[in-house]
Amino acid sequence: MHKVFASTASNQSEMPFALVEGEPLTVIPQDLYIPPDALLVFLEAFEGPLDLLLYLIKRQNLDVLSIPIAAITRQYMEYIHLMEQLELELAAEYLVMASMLAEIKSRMLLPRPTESQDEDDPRAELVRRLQEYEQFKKAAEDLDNLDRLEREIHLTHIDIPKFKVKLALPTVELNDLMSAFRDVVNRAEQFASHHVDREPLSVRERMVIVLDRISAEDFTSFNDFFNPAEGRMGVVVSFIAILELLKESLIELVQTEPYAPIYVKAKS
Amino acid sequence: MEIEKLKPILEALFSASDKPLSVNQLFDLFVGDIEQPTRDEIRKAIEELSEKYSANGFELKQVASGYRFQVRTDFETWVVRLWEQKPPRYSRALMETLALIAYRQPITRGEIEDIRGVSVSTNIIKTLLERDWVKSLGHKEVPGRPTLYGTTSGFLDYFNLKSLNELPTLAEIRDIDQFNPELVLFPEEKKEVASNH
Amino acid sequence: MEIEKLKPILEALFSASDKPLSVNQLFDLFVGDIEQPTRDEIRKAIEELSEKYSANGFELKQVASGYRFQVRTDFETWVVRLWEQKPPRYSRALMETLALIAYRQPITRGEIEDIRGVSVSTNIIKTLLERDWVKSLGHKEVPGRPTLYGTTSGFLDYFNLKSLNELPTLAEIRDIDQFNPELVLFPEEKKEVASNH
Repeated sequence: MHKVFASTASNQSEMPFALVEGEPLTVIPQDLYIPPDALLVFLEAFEGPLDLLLYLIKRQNLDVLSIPIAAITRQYMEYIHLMEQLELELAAEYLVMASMLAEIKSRMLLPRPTESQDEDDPRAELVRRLQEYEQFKKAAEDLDNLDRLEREIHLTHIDIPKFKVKLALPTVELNDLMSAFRDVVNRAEQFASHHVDREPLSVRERMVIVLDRISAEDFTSFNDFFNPAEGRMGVVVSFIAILELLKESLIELVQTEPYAPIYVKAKS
Repeated sequence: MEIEKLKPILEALFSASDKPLSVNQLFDLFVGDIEQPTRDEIRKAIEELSEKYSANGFELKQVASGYRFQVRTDFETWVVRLWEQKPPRYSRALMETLALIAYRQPITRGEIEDIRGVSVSTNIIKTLLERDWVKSLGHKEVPGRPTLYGTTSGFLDYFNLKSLNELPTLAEIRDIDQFNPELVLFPEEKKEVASNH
Repeated sequence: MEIEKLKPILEALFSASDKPLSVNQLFDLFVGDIEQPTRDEIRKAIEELSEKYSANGFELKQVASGYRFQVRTDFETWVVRLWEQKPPRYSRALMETLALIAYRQPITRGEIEDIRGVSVSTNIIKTLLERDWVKSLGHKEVPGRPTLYGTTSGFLDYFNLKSLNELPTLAEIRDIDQFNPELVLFPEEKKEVASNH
């Protein structure tokens, strides 16, 4: 775990500024310690490199039109470094921006030919992008502040008596259902973390039957779930279904003493 | 509280609520307010509102568990026409939700969202419950106690299945795809209509 | 048809419908009736109803796809007490994407990414499509034929708007000409850079 501290570079009238241990720090005010989790949330709050740059500019009360490229680039790189240290998934976009900043910085250091002074500021493109992003960041906030359904706007729910409505319900073919399932599974498999197992449906169905029969109040005999007429397969399916339900903590098995009857009840 | 001030508040509450509201429930809603109506004031306001809506397209009606606005039966002729139009089509989101409930039951809404990667709207669940294809099987004992959903016998009947076992397995669905590449289960334009619902 | 006779029918229809109803949709509902109102009569009745409900707990409101009854926001304080569920929240990434589609439509995903400076996740686009806030308007005739997105009337209805014109105006971008090249040299900054290297 990395120890992360926040310090105010107070002489520069900056807002709290976080640094990783190991960076040259002069004073670390104890009260400004940011727990790593909080810092993670803070860093994850950025919607991308433009958002981070805007933050760095705004917190120094600077205008987008007059970005001190060197200072901003240095701070930007410190955040990138922090994100790497915290093993935040660092989007490639952040690195592209870093190289763009480095390029602008190097071009600004070069002596510029006097005659073409009124154009070609290397920062112009960056400023244009920042302005455009800022514009839509604001638009998104305005949009979010509009009254909207489910939040400020509530529709009326006026009851409709039992009219003889010939409700035309959509029809669905089994094929539609199958292809919907295939698609959702195909998609889920692209994102490796979700594994949709191909359990036999008989177990799933039996799980539902068991859940239907039990309640939290009553004890249902364990034996009742096994019907010898179903043969060995049926018994095994019931048994697996009960184990699966136990694993998912959906049911409880109760046995007062060894060899006493076992009862099944819903988790209360 | 003045009756005239209370009346529009009650109108807002009756119209917004999807359940009837009793005098006691209404009284409780104001607890803690600086201006709090008495039960008698609420009763008086309801009386005046019933009078006010006596000639409207809907009325304030008393039922067992309280009062609610309801459409007047006199207008049934026109109201039913709202639904007699061509049958709507289910969205892709609804179909996928139904498929996951069928194949992965018992399953919670959160689990469906995890697999689909998108949030599932309350309306989808509501539609499936109303269609009687899906039912609540209880609650999962995790924080929030989410509802567990499963399919109903109505679902099996609709799709002409004797049991869930008759649903083709994923491997079988994929086999069908392989052997009948020309047999497209979900033609392109159908897909688009569905997602635009 | 007499306006006084039409008004309660429209009240019943607006209160029963779960979607906004337009003048044309209403007109179509009466087709074939002996007494059939004209579009102008329907408009007149709606106008009078809007007036009638102007001081009630709910109002007849015009949004993009028609008119609907909705609870007046003045009474939100009490109405929200009816529900336990919190309204859904949408991420900044989603709102920024939606804002770009609303203000810059037709727009491709790549164009959104260029302005935001980050990639737009498939889930965001999917959620926007599923909520029926955004739709495909076709394809841009450039390599890859990317989809062009625009907003739907469902988007306007959700945000309580009659048309895109009612969206908050975009903040003005200050002209890049204001950008004074004379002032760009920051001596201390340069010094800092030099001493860092």
